[in-house]
Amino acid sequence: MIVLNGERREHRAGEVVAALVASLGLPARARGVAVAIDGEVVPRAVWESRAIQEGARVEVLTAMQGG
Amino acid sequence: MIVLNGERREHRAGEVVAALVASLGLPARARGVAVAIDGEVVPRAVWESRAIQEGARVEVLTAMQGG
Amino acid sequence: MIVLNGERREHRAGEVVAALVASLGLPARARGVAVAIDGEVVPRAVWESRAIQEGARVEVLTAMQGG
Amino acid sequence: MIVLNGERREHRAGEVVAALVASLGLPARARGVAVAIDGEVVPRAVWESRAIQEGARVEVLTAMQGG
Amino acid sequence: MTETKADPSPLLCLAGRKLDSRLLLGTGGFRSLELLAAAIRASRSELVTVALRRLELPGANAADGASRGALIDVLDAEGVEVLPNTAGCFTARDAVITAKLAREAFQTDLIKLEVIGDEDTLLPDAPELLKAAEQLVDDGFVVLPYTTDDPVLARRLVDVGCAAVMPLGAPIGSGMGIRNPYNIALIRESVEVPVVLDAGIGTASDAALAMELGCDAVMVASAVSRAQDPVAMAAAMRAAVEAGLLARRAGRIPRKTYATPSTPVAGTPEFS
Amino acid sequence: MTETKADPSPLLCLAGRKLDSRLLLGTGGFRSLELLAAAIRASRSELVTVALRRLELPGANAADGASRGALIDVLDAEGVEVLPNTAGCFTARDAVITAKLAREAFQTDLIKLEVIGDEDTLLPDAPELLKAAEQLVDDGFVVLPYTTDDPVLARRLVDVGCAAVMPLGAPIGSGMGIRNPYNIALIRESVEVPVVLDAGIGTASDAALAMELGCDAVMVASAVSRAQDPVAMAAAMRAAVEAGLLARRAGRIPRKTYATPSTPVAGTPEFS
Amino acid sequence: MTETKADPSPLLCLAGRKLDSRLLLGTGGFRSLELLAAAIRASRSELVTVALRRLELPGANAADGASRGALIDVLDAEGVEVLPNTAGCFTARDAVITAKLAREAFQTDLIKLEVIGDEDTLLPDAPELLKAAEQLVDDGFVVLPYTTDDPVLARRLVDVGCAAVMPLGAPIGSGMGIRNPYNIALIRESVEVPVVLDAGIGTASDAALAMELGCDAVMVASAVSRAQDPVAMAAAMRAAVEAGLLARRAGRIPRKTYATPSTPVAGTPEFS
Amino acid sequence: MTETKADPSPLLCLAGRKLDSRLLLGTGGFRSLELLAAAIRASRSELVTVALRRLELPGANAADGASRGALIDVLDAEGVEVLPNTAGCFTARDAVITAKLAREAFQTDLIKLEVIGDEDTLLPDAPELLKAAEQLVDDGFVVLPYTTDDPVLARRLVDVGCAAVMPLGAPIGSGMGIRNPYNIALIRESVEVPVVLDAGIGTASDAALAMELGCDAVMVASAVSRAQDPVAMAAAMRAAVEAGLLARRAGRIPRKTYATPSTPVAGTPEFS
Repeated sequence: MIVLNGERREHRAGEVVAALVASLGLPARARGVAVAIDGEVVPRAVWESRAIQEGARVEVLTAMQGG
Repeated sequence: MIVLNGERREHRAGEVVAALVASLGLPARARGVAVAIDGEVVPRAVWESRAIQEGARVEVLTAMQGG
Repeated sequence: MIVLNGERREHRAGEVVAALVASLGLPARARGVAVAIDGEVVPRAVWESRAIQEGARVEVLTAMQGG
Repeated sequence: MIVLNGERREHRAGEVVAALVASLGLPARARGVAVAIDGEVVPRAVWESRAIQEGARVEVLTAMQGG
Repeated sequence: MTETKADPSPLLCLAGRKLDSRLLLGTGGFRSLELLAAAIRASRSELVTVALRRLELPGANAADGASRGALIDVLDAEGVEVLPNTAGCFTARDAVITAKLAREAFQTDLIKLEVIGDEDTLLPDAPELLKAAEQLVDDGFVVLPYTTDDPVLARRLVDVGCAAVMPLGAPIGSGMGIRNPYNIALIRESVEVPVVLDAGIGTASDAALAMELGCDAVMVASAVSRAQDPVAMAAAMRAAVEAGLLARRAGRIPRKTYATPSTPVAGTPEFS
Repeated sequence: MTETKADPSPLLCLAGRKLDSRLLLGTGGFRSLELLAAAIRASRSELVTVALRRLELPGANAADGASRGALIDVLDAEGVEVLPNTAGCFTARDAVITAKLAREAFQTDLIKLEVIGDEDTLLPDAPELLKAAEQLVDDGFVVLPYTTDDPVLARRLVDVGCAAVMPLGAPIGSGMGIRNPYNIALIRESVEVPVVLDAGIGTASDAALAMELGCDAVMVASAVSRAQDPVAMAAAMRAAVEAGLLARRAGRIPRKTYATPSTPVAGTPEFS
Repeated sequence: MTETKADPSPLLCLAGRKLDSRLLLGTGGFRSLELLAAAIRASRSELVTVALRRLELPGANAADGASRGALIDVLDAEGVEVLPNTAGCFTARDAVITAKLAREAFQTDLIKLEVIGDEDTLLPDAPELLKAAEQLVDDGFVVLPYTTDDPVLARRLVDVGCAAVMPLGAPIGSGMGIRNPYNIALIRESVEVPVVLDAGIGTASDAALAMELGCDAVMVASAVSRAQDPVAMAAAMRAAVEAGLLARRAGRIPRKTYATPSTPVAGTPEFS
Repeated sequence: MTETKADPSPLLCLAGRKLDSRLLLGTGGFRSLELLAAAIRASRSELVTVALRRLELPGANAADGASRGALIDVLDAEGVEVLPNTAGCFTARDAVITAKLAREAFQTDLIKLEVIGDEDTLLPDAPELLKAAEQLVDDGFVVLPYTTDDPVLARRLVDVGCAAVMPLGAPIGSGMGIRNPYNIALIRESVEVPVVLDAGIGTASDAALAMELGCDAVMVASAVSRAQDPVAMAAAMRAAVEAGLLARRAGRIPRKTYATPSTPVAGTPEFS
């Protein structure tokens, strides 16, 4: 299990951040997208290599109207 | 007929202002009361003598909370 | 004597308004000029004919910055 | 030498706080008086016992109109 | 005695009377005559306004005639002087007739002159007001006109003989306070007679400000009578008028953009 | 008795004291101790501030030490409680030391905490103020912080244990009144402890407004001590605070754009 | 095209003219005719005021007559229409004569009617103003009266036939802005003719506010001519009038006591 | 060229950019991206704010992810630079993380820093704001903090390295305008960096006033996006900011209590 944007979700062993982002229908290197895991920013540079661990709290954020 | 405070009312021949005022349940020389006939003030001094004419427009006014 | 714009000045018998205005260095039918005599406006139409009487109080006014 | 209220002053060996305060013309246990040495408050309880060291920075404060 | 120091004659000379109170009270809007009486006592007002309206004819609400009689009895019992108004008049003519009727009814030469020019705002009608004032002064009335905050109009009213001017702070019953304090101060400079701030007062600070601006007195009606606790508000207004008068006489400090220490900097200790 | 009706407990509970007076008085700026004493009496204040400064050393102005001793004697004679301040401190550290010295000097746990961030405006330094408040509360002081009109900062100060908050209306001694009444009302809603309007008051209507906005008390210093007649102004402030409190409790009428007749329209006569 | 959307007829219909500009410019106070000309261009005003004064008699400053002639030439060269005023008149009689002389001098039926009641404030004299307006309308003038901010007087002026009303924001040349915005809004509601805010404007935000309050145009004189850089201020006023008009038509958000997030709360991430 | 005369560099230097526009636009509250795009064009803004929120997961409103992508596309198409904010953060920690995520998402070092202290007023939390600002500056961000109108806090923020300060006029979305103009002017005097008035603007005159008080730019969101006609209001704000800047540079006339004739008295004719 992982928690993605507050929702429980099955954990796919070895899934990297880039794969998760892609699975959400976002183009690779989409502008306006950022990812945090367990309260830490995941730089785009490591999206391809960084695997998501069991139990991770993942936040995938995008630009929206505001402020 | 006379018009008393905007209401048509039977004319009593020879009725003087003082009598009219009394008929309305006001004590003689009641403070806070004034009378106008046809747009003219009727001084208290002549209430006893001044007869009300047929067709007169009579206003009998009293003090009320205001201002 | 006449009083021109508040100053006493010799009266020239038979001088008409147009002549007076010209004597002040104003071009004929100069825009922005108006004349009053004894508190009455003198329409341009009669500048040529209207003679200035002895003792007249003449005001010759021009446009100035204001308001 | 000590520095008393910002002014250099000769140091009297063994002088206690109470003595210094008295030397300034203040009655013993005068209300509205407080003493700090080297940035630390000196409680009244120890005025009699606390000796002033050579080089001490002493502040003797009193109530004044304010606020 | 501060009072005495600040001003040898603390009394308000208004319309030939000498009054201890700087507060005029309107009687309109009180839910009962008992509340009115209690509010008069709490306000310490010595001059209260009343209106003239048609007597309800018999057959109509009987209690009413009674209550109307009772109004005068209450005012007499409280020992206050009656100031009749011409509320509801939209022309000089109606105002003049109403004033004469009031003189007959209350045997007083005092009149609070109102000539209204607009039903929504109940603002005065300057030309009609001036006309009515002139006629009433000529007829021997002591005229206290309810006027706008226009300093020139105020002076015209005094020129025709009004005994005081009663400029508005804001529309009657609006509780908006003093919309243009600047004009009220100009009116104070423009006339020699007493200036009574009338209409617009909503709360105590409004009344205090009126006095600070130079007014000699303040008139309140709805602000007191329609407050949740009219008696408490009457006491508040009394205190506010006193506060504003004292403050004006005391000579306030000037307004400054920056600070001025209330504690001297000299003698500040150093702890390090 | 209006008071009683309007509020069963008219007393101000401040820093564990029960006070009849809603006015705190600063002692700075009075031209003489006699004027200060007279102003205290006229204000009926029960709590007055004092500062701590260096004793003038012998050889310096001799009268001075005397007058300083005399200050305490005057306050004792008037029966008021002393509220020491930390005026002139620009860091939490200096303010904490000054507070501890004040506790020794006046044997009181009360402290009016001032930590200043700018010499021209004498405005508080929010972070340093909060730090000093926290330390002093931990050390057992009853802390009354002089703060900005920021409602969030006010709540932070209460969260760390301050016994009241003293937001400013305008810079100290400026006489500018309450520059942002809206924030003062927000502070009142934000905290449970007493709110004392401090700094900026220039005249009586300012003090009345502070109470109407929901403040529990008002602190005045320069507005009284530097007025032309400090004693009269002290009396004015006393009356103003009373007026504002009464008005708030009385429940003012709402503000409206248009007029509401204070005299009924019904029964208006017709003369033609 | 926003304009078009917001209002099919963006033109100001004033005194029978259709004007693109909502700004009227006074010619008084400019240090030179060159500055006046440049300011007219920067303001894009189409209607400018001029006064009538005595011709300097020969022997007096000769340049003067020249400069006066030059004034008209400058206005003609800039292609603006002349709006003569009756500045300096204290009676209806003088104002009427002055208006008739202006009609002769400038061959126009337009007149900005001023009847002053006080030398210090230059405030209008309501009764004399109304009298003069009535006479001039009867004589065929298109009358634009400079009036107080009294909504009732404004309607009286329209009732006698004035083509517009020009209420003051504050005294002429005071730069005090709009002292009573509430009354200006009431005037807008009270009359059908154009409302031109006249007198008191000090800076751009004052002019924008006038338009937001519902005015159809703004008149500026000293605010521009006596500014340190009159040409820059003329441009500022032009932009401000445009801004205020656009904002009024755009339909502003309501005022609220509390906040409304401009960023949605939904979707806020959690990092712990 | 007046511009040039008044100021050799009319450009706003903000966060290392040179901007022609003095208007920052928020993207929140627009009913559609088409309206947003049109408003950006009408405002001529070059710097617009965006927020970061959770991506809606598939199965939820699909259009949403699309529309979010579309937001960036719209901003790119309009050629404006993105200013990410930390809206909705109540602690320094959350704000710092959000800023770092924004840097990743938008590849920019710019951050509009918001640390909120109260849910009802959305007012900033001074101590947390200062802490977050310090950390972000150390981490290489160009920090533009949304702050209170406290001049001391503004200087503290600049002391820790903020590139500008964005003080509020009133709570976000309240449309209350500038509640304390006095403090905004003090902030201008207190810091060397650009001052951007943020929050509270309701209409054009508010924006003009902000510039007249010395602000270098104005930020608007709800005032435009929630206006009845957002595009017209965007144009109004653009014109208002220009007007206010021109007026400030032009050097306004001083405020005076009395009048100054705009028409000379000399040469007034006499008709009787």
